[in-house]
Amino acid sequence: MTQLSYRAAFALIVKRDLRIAFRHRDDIINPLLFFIIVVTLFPLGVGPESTMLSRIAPGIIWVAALLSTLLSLDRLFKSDHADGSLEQMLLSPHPIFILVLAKIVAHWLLTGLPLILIAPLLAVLLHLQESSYIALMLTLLLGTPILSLLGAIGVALTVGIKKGGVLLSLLVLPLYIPVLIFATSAIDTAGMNLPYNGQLAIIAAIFFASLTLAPFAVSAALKVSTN
Amino acid sequence: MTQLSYRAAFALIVKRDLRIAFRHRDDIINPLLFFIIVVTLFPLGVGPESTMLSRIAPGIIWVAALLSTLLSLDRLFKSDHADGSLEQMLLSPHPIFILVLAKIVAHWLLTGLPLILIAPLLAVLLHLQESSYIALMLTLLLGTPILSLLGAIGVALTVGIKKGGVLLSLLVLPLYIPVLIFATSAIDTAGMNLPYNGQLAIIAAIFFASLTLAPFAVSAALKVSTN
Amino acid sequence: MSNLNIENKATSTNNNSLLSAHNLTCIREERVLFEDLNLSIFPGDILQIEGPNGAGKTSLMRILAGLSQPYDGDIQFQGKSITDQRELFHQNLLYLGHLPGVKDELTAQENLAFNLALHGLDTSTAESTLTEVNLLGFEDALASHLSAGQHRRIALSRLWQSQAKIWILDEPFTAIDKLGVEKLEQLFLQHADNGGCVILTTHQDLSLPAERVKKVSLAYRFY
Amino acid sequence: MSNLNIENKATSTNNNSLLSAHNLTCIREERVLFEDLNLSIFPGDILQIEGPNGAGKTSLMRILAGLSQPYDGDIQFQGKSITDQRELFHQNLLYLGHLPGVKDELTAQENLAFNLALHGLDTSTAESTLTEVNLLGFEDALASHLSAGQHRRIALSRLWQSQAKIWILDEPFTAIDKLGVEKLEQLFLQHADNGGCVILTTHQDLSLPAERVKKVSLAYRFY
Amino acid sequence: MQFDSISAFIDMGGYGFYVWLSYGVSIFSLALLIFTSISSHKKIKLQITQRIKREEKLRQAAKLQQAQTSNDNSHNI
Amino acid sequence: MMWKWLHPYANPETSYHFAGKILPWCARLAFAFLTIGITWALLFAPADYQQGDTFRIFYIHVPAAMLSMGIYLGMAIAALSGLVWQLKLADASAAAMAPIGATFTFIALITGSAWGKPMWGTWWIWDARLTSELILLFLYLGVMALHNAFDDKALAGKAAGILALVGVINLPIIKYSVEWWNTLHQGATVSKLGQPSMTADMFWPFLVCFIGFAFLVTALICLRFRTEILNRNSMRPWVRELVTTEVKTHAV
Ligand code: HEM
Ligand SMILES: Nc1ncnc2c1ncn2[C@@H]1O[C@H](COP(=O)(O)OP(=O)(O)OP(=O)(O)O)[C@@H](O)[C@H]1O
Ligand SMILES: Nc1ncnc2c1ncn2[C@@H]1O[C@H](COP(=O)(O)OP(=O)(O)OP(=O)(O)O)[C@@H](O)[C@H]1O
Ligand SMILES: [Mg+2]
Ligand SMILES: [Mg+2]
Repeated sequence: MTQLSYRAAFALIVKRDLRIAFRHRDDIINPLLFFIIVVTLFPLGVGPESTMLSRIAPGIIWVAALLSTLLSLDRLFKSDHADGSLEQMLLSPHPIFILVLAKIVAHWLLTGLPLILIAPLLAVLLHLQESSYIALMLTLLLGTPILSLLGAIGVALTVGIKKGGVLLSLLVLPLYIPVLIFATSAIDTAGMNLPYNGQLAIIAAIFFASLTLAPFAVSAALKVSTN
Repeated sequence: MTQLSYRAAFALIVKRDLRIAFRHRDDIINPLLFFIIVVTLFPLGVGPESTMLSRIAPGIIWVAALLSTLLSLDRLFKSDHADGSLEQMLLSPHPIFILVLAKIVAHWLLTGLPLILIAPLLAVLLHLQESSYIALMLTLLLGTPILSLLGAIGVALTVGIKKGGVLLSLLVLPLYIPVLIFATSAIDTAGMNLPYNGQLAIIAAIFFASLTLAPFAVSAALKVSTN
Repeated sequence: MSNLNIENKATSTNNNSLLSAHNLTCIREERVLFEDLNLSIFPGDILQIEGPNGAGKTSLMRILAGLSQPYDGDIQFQGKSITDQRELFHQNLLYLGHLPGVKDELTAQENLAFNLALHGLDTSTAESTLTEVNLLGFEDALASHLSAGQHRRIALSRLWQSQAKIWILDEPFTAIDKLGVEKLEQLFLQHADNGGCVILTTHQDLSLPAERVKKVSLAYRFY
Repeated sequence: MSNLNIENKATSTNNNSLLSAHNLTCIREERVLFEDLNLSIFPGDILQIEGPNGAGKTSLMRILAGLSQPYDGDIQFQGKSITDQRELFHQNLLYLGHLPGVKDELTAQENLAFNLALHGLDTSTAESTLTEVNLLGFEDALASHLSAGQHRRIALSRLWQSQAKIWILDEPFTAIDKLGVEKLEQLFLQHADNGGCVILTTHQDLSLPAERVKKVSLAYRFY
Repeated sequence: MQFDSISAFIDMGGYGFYVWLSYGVSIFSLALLIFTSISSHKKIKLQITQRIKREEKLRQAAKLQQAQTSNDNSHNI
Repeated sequence: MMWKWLHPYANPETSYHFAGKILPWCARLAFAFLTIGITWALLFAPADYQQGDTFRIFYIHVPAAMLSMGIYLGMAIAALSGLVWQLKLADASAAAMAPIGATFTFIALITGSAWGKPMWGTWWIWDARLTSELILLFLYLGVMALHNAFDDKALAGKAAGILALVGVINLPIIKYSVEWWNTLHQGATVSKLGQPSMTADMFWPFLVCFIGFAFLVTALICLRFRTEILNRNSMRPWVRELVTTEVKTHAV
C-alpha cells in the first residue's frame, strides 16, 4: 500500500467535489442565479432611482454574496454526511485538515469564483460608480474565500443536526459581518476616489487568519458532529 | 374503521406539524432570527444614515421576509419526503389537497405569523416612517400566506431532487415578485400619507387566487415528485 | 415473458381477487424490468416477490401500491381500477417501503398514534402496541435516539393495529433481530387467516409453512 | 458485566492482537449499553457481534473504528492506543456502517475509484472489481439509479481490493440477495486466512464453519 | 430624597415612560431568567426521579421476561 | 499547578455541592445590594444636570453592558479550558453562562434604546457601540441555539465551545470594524454624549448596583451550573441518591 502524498490527497478530493458539482451542473448555476435574483429584487423593492441605487449598490451586492454563499454552504459537508461519505473520509489515512481544506477550496471554486465573474454585470444593473469597480472585484476576490472558510466552521458544527438550515445562518452571518463592513467601506471609499488600501489590508489579514485557523476549527467540529 | 372527517384530518396534520416544530423550539425562533439578522446586515452594508435607511426600509423588510420564508420552506415537505412520511400521507385515505392545505397552514403559523409580530421592531431599527407602520402590518398579514402557498408549489416540485436548495429559490422567487412590488408600493404610498387600498386589494386578490389554486398544484406536483 | 414465473395467474374476470395487476410493464432507464406481468392476490394469500438485487421488486411494489405509474398496464382493487377509487383503496392498503416513515422528532408513541389517527384508528392502544414490538420503556424516547432496528420497529408496530386488508411490505425484516422476525411471520399468518393478504419481499428465507407462501420471482433482465 | 459473554478475552499485555478494547463503557441517553468490555481480535479472527435491536452493536463498532468516543476505556491497535497513531490505524482499517458512503451523483465506477484512491490503492482495477459484485453493465450508471441492494454492492466492492487488515462491517448483508451473501462470506474467510480479521454484525445466520466464527453477544440492558 | 411626591417620582421629570420602561424590562427579564433557571433545575430533578421509577418498572419487566424465556427454553430442551 | 488546584473541583459531585453552598450567600448579597442600589438610584441619586432623570437608566444600563461583555469573556475562557484540557465541568459552566449573558445583553440594548429616545430623539442609531452590542447578542443566541440543537450535552458543550471561541476572535474585529465603518460615514455619535464627569453621589449608587448585579450573576451561574451538572451526570449513583433523598425529604 502506497501512502498518498498530501498534495495527491488534496487534489483527489478537490477533483471529486468538482466532478460531483459538474454532474449536476445546476449546482454551480443556481447560487449564481440566486445571487442575481436577490440583487434584482432590490430595485423592485426600493424603487428604481439610479442615484439611490448607486449609493446602496456595494451593500446590496455584498449582502447578496453573503446570502448566496450561505445557501450554498450546505453542499460542503451536509450531503457527504447524509450518505456516509464524510465518515469514510474521516477514516481515511490522511490528516483531516487536508481533506477539509480541499473541500473548502472546491466550494470556493464552485461558488465564490462564479460570483466574482458575474459581479461587474450586477454592478452595472445597480449603477455602481465607475471608480468602484476595481475595489468591488478586489474585495470579492479576497472576501469570498473568507466566506467559504468561516462558513465551513458553521456547517461542520451543524452537520449532525437535522434541519440545521436556519441555525447555520444564525451561526455564520455574525461571523461574516466584519468582511461585509470592510468590503463595502472599501468600495464606498473607492467611489469617493480615495485610497482604500487600509480596508483591503485588513480583509487580507482576516483571510490569512481564517485560512490558517479555520481548517483546524472545522476538523474539531467535524469530529464532534460525527461522534 | 371509521373514516376521519376532513376537518379532523386537517387538524391532525396541523397539530402534528406544530408539535414537531415545538419539539425543537429553535425551528420557530431561527427563521425569525434570520429575518432580524438579514435586516441588520443592510445598515451595515449601506451605511447608517437614517434618511436613506428609512427610504429603503420597506424594500429591505420585504426582501428579508421573502428570503426567510424561502429558507424555511424546506420544512414543508422535504424532511417528510426524506424519511418516507410523505409517502405514507399520500397513501392515507384522505383527499391530498386537505393534507397539503394543512401543511401549508402549519407552515404559515410557524413562520409567517412570528414574522408579522417582530416586523414593527425591525421597522424601528430601520427608521421606517410612522405613517407606514399600519401598511407594513397589513401587507405582511395578507402577503405572508401567499409566500407559504406559492412556496409550497416550489417545494413540491423539487422535493424529489437532491440538493434542491437553490433550485427552489429560482422557482419560487420570481413567483414572489408581484407580492414584493405591490407590498412595498403600498408601504411607500402610506409613507406619503396617500391611500393604498388599491395595492392592498390586489394583494388580497392574489391571496385568494393562490389559496384556491395552490393546493391543487401542490397535490399534482407531489404525485409527480414521488413517482 | 420468458423470465417470469407467476404461480397464481388469474384471468382478469376473476372478481374475488383483492388486488390484481394486468399486463404491467415497467421500464427504468431504458431497461425493461418486467413486461406484461399479470398477478392476482386473494384473501388469505401471502405472496413473496423474489429476485436478485436490481430485478425490480421495489418498482413492482410501488406500482402495486399506486405510488408509481407503470409504463403500461393497470392495477385493480376488487375488480376496479385503483385510480377510480383512490380513497377506498388506501383505506384497505398498508404499504411500508425502504423508508420507514418515522419522524425523528416525535417519540415512538407519537409516531404510532399519528399513523393510527391518520387512518381513523383508535390511538388509545398505541402504548400497548409498542410493547408488542419490544419497545416497552422507549415509548417516550425520540425516534432519533433509537437504534436502526428499533426505528424500523416503530414503523412495523402499525401492523398490529391495522385494519387494512392488503399489506405491501418491502423488505420488512431489514435490521430486525431474529425474535422480531419470528413474531412478524406469525402476524402475517394471522392476518392472512383473517382474510387479509400480504405481499412482501425479503432476501431472507421465510420460516412459514411452504404451502402458505406463494412466490413470484422476478429474474434479472439484462436488456 | 453480568450480561457480557466474551469468548476471547485477553490480557492487555498480549501484544500480537490486531485490535483490542480495554474496559470500554458506553452510555447512551443515560442507559448503560455495556460496561468494562474487554475484547481482543487476532489475525485470522472472524468476530460476529450479536445482540437484539438496540443492544449497542452499532455503538460498539463505531467506538472500535474510532468514530465515537467511548464514555470510558481505550482502543489499541497492535498494542498502542489508536488516538496516538490515527493515520497508521486508518491505513489498516476498513469500516462500513449503516450508511454505505456511496455518492448518488457519481457512477458506480467513480465511486469505487475514489474510495480506492483515497486509500492509496490502484484504481485501474475498479471495473473488474465491480464485476465481482455483479454490477457488470452498471459501471457507468449513476448510483442514484440503482436499487437498494445494488447501491450497497458499490460500497461492498471495496472489500475485494482492500489491503486493510481490520474490517469492521455493520450489517453488511442488508439488502443483499442470497448469492451475494454467499460470496461475501467466502471473501471474509479468505481475508481471515490471509492474516486479516473481520468484525461484523448481522441478524442473519452465517453459513461459515462454526469453528471459524467467534462470537460476542451483547445483551439488551434495561437500565 | 430627590422627589417631592409620588406623582413626581412616577413622572421622573417628564421621562417617566423611558425610565420605567428600562427598569420594568430589566426586572422582568431578570425575573424570567431566575424563574426559568429555577424551574429547569426542578425539572431536571423530576426527570431523573421519573427515569429511576421507569427503570425500576423495566427491571421488573425484564425479570418477568427472563423467567418466561427460560421456561420456554426448558420446554425446547 | 493549576491542575492541582483544580483537581478537587474537577469532580462533579464536589463542584455541585460547592456551587450549592455559595449559591444562597450570593443570592442574599445580590438581593441586599440590589435593593439598596436601586432604591438609591431611583430615589436618592441626583438627577444629571443635562440629562435630567433619564440618567437613572445609567444605573442599570452600564452594569448590564459591562457584564454582558464580561460574561462572554468568562464563557470563552471556560470553553477554551473545556476544549483544551477536556474539563467537562468547564463546558457545563460555559453552558450555564450563555443565557445569563444573553439576558444582560438584551437588558443593555433595551435600556440603551430607552435612554436613546429622549437623548438622541431616536430609539436606535447604527452607532459602533450599539451595533457591536447587537452582534454580541447574536453571538450569544448562536451559542445557545447550538447548545439546544444537540441532544448529547457533552457534544453540545464541545460544539458550542468551538463557536464561542471563534466568536471571541471575531468580537474585537467586529468592534473595530464597526467603529471604522461608522466614522467613515458620519461623525462619531458617541463622543457627543461623552461621559459626564461622574460625581461621588452618582458613583456610589452605581457601584452598589454593579456589585449587586455581579452577585446576581454569580448566583445564577451557580444555579444553572448545578442544573447542567445534573443533566450531564444523571446516571451517576450520587445523582440518583441525591435526587431520591431529596424527593423523600420533600414528601415528609
Ligand atoms: C441601544 C442602545 C445602547 C447600547 C446597545 C449601549 C451599549 C453600551 C455598551 C456596550 C457599553 C459599554 C460598557 C463598557 O465599556 O464596559 C455602554 C456604556 C455606556 N453607555 Fe450605553 N448603550 C446604548 C445607549 C446609550 C445611551 C442612549 C446612553 C446615554 C445617553 C448611554 C450611555 C452609556 C454610558 C454613560 C456608558 C458608560 C461608558 C463607560 O463607562 O465606558 N448608552 N453602553
Ligand atoms: N443518536 C443516538 N442518540 C441517543 N441514543 C442513541 C442514539 N443512537 C442509539 N442510541 C441508543 O443506543 C442504543 C443502542 O443503539 P445501537 O445503534 O448501538 O444498537 P444496535 O445494537 O446497533 O441495534 P440494531 O440492531 O437495531 O442496529 C439504542 O437502544 C438507543 O437507545
Ligand atoms: N430512481 C431510479 N431511477 C432510474 N432507475 C432506477 C431507479 N431506481 C431503480 N432503478 C432501476 O430499476 C432497477 C430495479 O430497481 P428496484 O429498486 O426495483 O430493484 P429491487 O428488486 O427492489 O432490488 P433490491 O433487492 O436491491 O432492493 C434497478 O436495477 C435500477 O437500474
Ligand atoms: Mg428494493
Ligand atoms: Mg445497528
